[in-house]
Amino acid sequence: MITAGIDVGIENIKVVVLRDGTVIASGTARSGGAGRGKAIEQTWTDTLKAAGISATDITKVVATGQGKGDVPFANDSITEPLADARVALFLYPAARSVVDVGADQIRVVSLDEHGAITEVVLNQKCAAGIGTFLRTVARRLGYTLDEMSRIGGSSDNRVVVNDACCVFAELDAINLLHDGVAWQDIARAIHRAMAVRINSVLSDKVRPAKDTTVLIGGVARNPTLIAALEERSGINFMIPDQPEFAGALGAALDAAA
Amino acid sequence: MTREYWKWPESRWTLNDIDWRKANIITAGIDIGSVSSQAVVLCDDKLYCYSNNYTSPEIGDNAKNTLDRALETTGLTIDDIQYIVGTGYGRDNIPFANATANEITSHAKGARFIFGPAVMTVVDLGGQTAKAIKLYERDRIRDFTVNDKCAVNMGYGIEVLADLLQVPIEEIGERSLSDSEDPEPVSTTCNTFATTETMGLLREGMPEHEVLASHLFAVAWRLYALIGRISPEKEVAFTGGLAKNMGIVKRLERDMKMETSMSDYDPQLAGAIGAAVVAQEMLASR
Amino acid sequence: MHRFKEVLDNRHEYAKNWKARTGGKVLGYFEPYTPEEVIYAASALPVRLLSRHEPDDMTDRNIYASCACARDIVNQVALGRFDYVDGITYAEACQWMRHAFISSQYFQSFSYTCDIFVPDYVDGHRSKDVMYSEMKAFKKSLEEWTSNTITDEALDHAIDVYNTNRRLMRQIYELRRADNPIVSGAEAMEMVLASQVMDKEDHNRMLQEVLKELPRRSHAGYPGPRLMLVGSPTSDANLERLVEELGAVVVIDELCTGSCYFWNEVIPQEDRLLALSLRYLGKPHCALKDNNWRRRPAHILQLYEDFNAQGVIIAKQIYCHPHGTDNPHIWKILRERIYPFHFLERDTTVPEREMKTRLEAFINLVEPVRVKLRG
Amino acid sequence: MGIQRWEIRPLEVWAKAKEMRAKWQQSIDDAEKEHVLLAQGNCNWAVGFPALRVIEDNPVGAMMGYRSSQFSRECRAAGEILGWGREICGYQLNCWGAMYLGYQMDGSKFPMRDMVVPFPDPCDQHTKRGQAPMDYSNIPRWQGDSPLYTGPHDPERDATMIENKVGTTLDIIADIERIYGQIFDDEKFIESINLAHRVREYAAEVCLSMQHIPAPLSQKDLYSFYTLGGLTKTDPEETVELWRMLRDEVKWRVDNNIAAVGTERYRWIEAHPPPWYFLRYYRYMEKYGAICIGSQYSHMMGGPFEFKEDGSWGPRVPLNSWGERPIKTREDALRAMFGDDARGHNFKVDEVIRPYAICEFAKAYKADGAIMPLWRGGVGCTVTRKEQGLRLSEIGVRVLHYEGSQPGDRTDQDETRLLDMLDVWMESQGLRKLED
Ligand SMILES: Nc1ncnc2c1ncn2[C@@H]1O[C@H](COP(=O)(O)OP(=O)(O)O)[C@@H](O)[C@H]1O
Ligand SMILES: Nc1ncnc2c1ncn2[C@@H]1O[C@H](COP(=O)(O)OP(=O)(O)O)[C@@H](O)[C@H]1O
Ligand code: SF4
Ligand code: SF4
Ligand code: SF4
Repeated sequence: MITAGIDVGIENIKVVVLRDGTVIASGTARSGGAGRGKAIEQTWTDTLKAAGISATDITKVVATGQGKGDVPFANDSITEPLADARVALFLYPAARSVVDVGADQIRVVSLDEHGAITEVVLNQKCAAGIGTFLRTVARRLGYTLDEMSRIGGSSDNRVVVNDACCVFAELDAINLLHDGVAWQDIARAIHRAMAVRINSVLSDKVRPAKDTTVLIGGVARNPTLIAALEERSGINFMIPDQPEFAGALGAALDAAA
Repeated sequence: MTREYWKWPESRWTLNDIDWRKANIITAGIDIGSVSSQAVVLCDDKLYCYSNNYTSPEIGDNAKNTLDRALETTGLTIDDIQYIVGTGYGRDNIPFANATANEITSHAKGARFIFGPAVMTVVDLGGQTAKAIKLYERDRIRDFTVNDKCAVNMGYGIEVLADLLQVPIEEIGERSLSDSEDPEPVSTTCNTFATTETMGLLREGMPEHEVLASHLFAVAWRLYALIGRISPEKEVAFTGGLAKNMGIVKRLERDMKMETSMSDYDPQLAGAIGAAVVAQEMLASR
Repeated sequence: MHRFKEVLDNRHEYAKNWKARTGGKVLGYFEPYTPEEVIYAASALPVRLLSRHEPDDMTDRNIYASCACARDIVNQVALGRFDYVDGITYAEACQWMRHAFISSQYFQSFSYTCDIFVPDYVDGHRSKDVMYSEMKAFKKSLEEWTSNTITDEALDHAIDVYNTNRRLMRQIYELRRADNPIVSGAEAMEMVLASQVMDKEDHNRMLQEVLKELPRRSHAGYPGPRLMLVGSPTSDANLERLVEELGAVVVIDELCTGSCYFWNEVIPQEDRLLALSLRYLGKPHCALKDNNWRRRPAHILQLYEDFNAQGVIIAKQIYCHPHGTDNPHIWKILRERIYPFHFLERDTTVPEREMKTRLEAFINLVEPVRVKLRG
Repeated sequence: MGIQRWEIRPLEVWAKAKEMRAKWQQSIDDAEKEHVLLAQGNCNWAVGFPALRVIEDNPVGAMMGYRSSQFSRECRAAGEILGWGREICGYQLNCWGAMYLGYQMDGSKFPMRDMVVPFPDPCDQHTKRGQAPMDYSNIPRWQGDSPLYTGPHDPERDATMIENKVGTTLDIIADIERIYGQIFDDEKFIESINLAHRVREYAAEVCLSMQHIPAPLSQKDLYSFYTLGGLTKTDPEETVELWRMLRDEVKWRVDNNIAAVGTERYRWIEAHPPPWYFLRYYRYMEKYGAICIGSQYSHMMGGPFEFKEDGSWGPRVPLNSWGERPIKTREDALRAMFGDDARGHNFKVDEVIRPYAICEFAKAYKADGAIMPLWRGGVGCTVTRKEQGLRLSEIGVRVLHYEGSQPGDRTDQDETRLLDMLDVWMESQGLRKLED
């Protein structure tokens, strides 16, 4: 059976095509604004082409993500925590929590021993936009995300920026920049501040367990952030290879269920 | 390479009508902002050349590069400039500046240069902050106010929005104005909230121009409450890069009944021009 | 002089040493309406729980939209910084502090907690009855907790120590009225803050020494325009320091962690608890308790004039509602007299450049020096 | 598996409620023309004065936020310009913003207050509420206290606190008599207290009936009647009658399993008033078969509730029960009134100092979940809200927090996000929409 999952995030669209539990193709594109409908269409056809199949081969398409309503060809849609839970349990059957850090949102989904969801925590507004912030700050410093993450990781300076929210962190970062503080130190400070913010969402209601927590979402591609978050939270995350596709995979799994 | 919607055009310009060699007083002003940097040269009382570009993270070289760009093709060198004053966030990082001026002062002076001496209320709409300044007796400052922490991220926030919505930043203002009535504004206090909310509206199926209207309407409200604190005159001079965003300025005119001063100059230059004016004053007082 | 800052910076160590030295109990308190003399008379050390900013990812689960002042205290408790504090007490004032009082108990277990109701209308002729009844209840519960009887002699001693402290602090503040004050705003603030986390007898001794040394201090040059600081409480002198670095001097403050803390003394009378009730009700009004008969605006103006200030900085914590509500009136009275003021919001960190620009512009506004020449 | 469906039926007593509401509106309009003194505040004893009308800025502010976001925004800006912060209660921002502007929502002149008699409340914003009109137009103000404390019961403290309130109020009444030359009518006041008590008894029964599955009413209904509960000022007898009728009808609905939401399969509670401008979210939840069965706040109209020794949930017998002690004098009436508010027994006290008390409420009403606002403006609305959430999740009640500015201020309310969160929350509990 072939199924597909499509995750329409605020920043990125992700498509995963699944045949009997194996991913046969995936694709992604910027989700943008009013042009999103077209971008979804495009990513979809591109991914199908890469998989070498046509739409009629697919048994079921399930959409998820904040823009799940914008996928006209989806047979069904599920909310994000369901997709998170599906993929986590598929990849790591022992998983008890899933943390999804995307462009805008942070979600913490707790699971019981049967895989049922026992709690979902969404970020407070002041913790919104962390992914986007990291991306735009990298751009501002003249780096790609990968570079910024690497550079931040190479610093051992202890300068700090405000950890209340992205805006405050940014203000402090500009301040430091003009004070002549080295970029890598600023990059590191930013990652650490964001880790504090994310950890604050993890601390809400139910704290994820040390060894059974899955981390997904685009930000899970950022090693320096992960290191800072692991240090701060004391959690050893299980992180899949392509964490940004996890939501889409979850949806595809749901379609196959 | 996909298009970079958030990027506004950098620029440089020279007034070819005059010969700087004949000028008596040549001063320069350099405004190193959180987002953008400008360098201008004044020959006597004329704006001779300028450059306007992104503030580079290479802070050490940024000021020099900005000035060099302004001087490109003019034949003018840094040694020909009699006095250089720096202003803006990074004013302390201009090794060759003779002095620095506070941003509030330089924007006030710059606005008077750009919009004429009748200007009594100046509002600088910058990358991070907005500053409203009330003047008296030529260019003395009577009162000023700056937006507080949770209301910052002005121009830069719009860059992020342009990026997320994939709309060219110069067009955001125009596109938001296609309807005469605005929808409910998004959060008028915090930019992070506003951005999330804006993306939500778009996702709900609201047409793009309405979404933009909703966002800029909120920014305008935020500004309205800020500007009100200094009891502004009816006529207000807007400076800074965000003054080029018609979606904000037009709303302040249309909905908040402010009259905006007009000029052919690029309002983004006001800080640098103000600094160059300060340089002139310093020369004169020596 | 620097010793005050040392104690302030190492306040936890100070309290721990105090405990080791005396074997007494430490009672943390949240609001300046707490009748410290009673605690002192019970041989416990009253310590004001002051905030200090550290990266905070613990408090979001308990608190929402609180000022950093209250939130940081909870964070400090969560981080175990107050592990030496045996009990906590909250004397009704700001609700965010009450929240901190409640949430702190979630993170640390205390052998004693007590809240004391303080009337909202502090000046009414019936207010003292409630305050008095609360004092009695507080005294009783303290006696139970510490197993010390609070005798009249002990109360007299405590009142004496506290009054002495108040008098000495007033002397320090008086020095700032001089044209060229020998005590800077930052230093004075650190003294008051230190007094709130120390045994007052120690503090008195330190103050007496400083008062002896001070006349020998050499006057620096012209200190710049004289400013007043009004607004939400804080636990550091960073703002004062920044202002003073920029070439102005803070000559007086109206902060509940500053001058308002020690401004009035206990006027002794036979019934000690009544004397104390009246002292606390008679404190300079905080923004929250300034009801019915407004005393705060007049107090601010009085200080402004007494200390010959030239401008006011109003610094409010983000989410500080008592000041958020009181500000319009304070702005109004300052405007009526054309006293220049600048309003700013602060939280845990101050982006220095941003703040510098504003403060510098304000200082220029108060006293136009135009542009500063370099070198 | 099919969904259980209950019979639904409109409330019959609605007609009467509507009629009364119209009359009330009329009386307000008429009052404008009469020459009465206008007091900012909220006090039950005001009925004793022949020409004194109290207006609380709560409903005024709420109404503005609800009716015109544009006007409310203008008000807010007017306040901000004068120095108000965003942390201020939105009701105040709206109401006093209009005062600064000088006009009301409909363009008419803003009715300036003649005095301030604030409603003492643990919320600091309530306390500071009288500040704005007082500072603005130099009018007298009588601030009372709202004493509370935690810890063991101390009868002496309680007594002093109640006496303080009674005494202060007696002083205020005397002051008003002296200053404005009006004579306080004790009989009328005493009667109103007695009637209020009867309303409260009926209301308590109505609230208790919400424990029934299916719930006979929804939170929205409760709110509609809630406002009519305080109307004893206009036509006391009629109000009592209305509540009797409501009580009877609700009883009948319970006996016959008539539901407010036919598909009820999920019961949730809330905390504090909802965003008045976004009541749509109740309807939205009903699509999931989820019904809001009230909050400690809306059930306040039935007085303070508590678990009894036998494990049942019921209204607390007031300290100075009206039944036990006949009310003969002004003082008796005040004591009866304030005895009720004594520590640990009213909803506000629970909110402010006993965050775990909401668990008792949730248990009594068999709640599956709780949706709770977190407001940025107005401390009293948000204080301990997160603590309550933690306590509820400890006992297995699922909690959803959403953020906004304040019930009367939509500035920071992200409606799309709220609806999204509702979907996420419901689906994560295994529920899907029944209709769309
Ligand atoms: N290669 C990368 N290195 C570091 N961070 C990355 C990388 N790729 C994506 N990210 C982060 O992931 C974010 C996007 O996350 P995603 O889950 O795709 O968002 P959404 O689903 O909300 O659109 C980006 O904003 C960026 O911060
Ligand atoms: N051509 C343009 N059209 C619209 N907006 C612009 C344009 N140029 C600049 N901006 C806006 O102005 C902002 C920069 O403002 P500026 O005053 O230069 O900042 P600062 O001086 O604080 O660094 C940009 O973030 C952008 O939003
Ligand atoms: S600026 Fe930051 S702290 Fe302020 S409201 Fe926005 S996100 Fe929160
Ligand atoms: S008075 Fe202000 S600063 Fe102090 S606790 Fe209350 S809100 Fe915070
Ligand atoms: S409880 Fe909320 S709505 Fe009521 S006064 Fe306080 S802040 Fe305002």
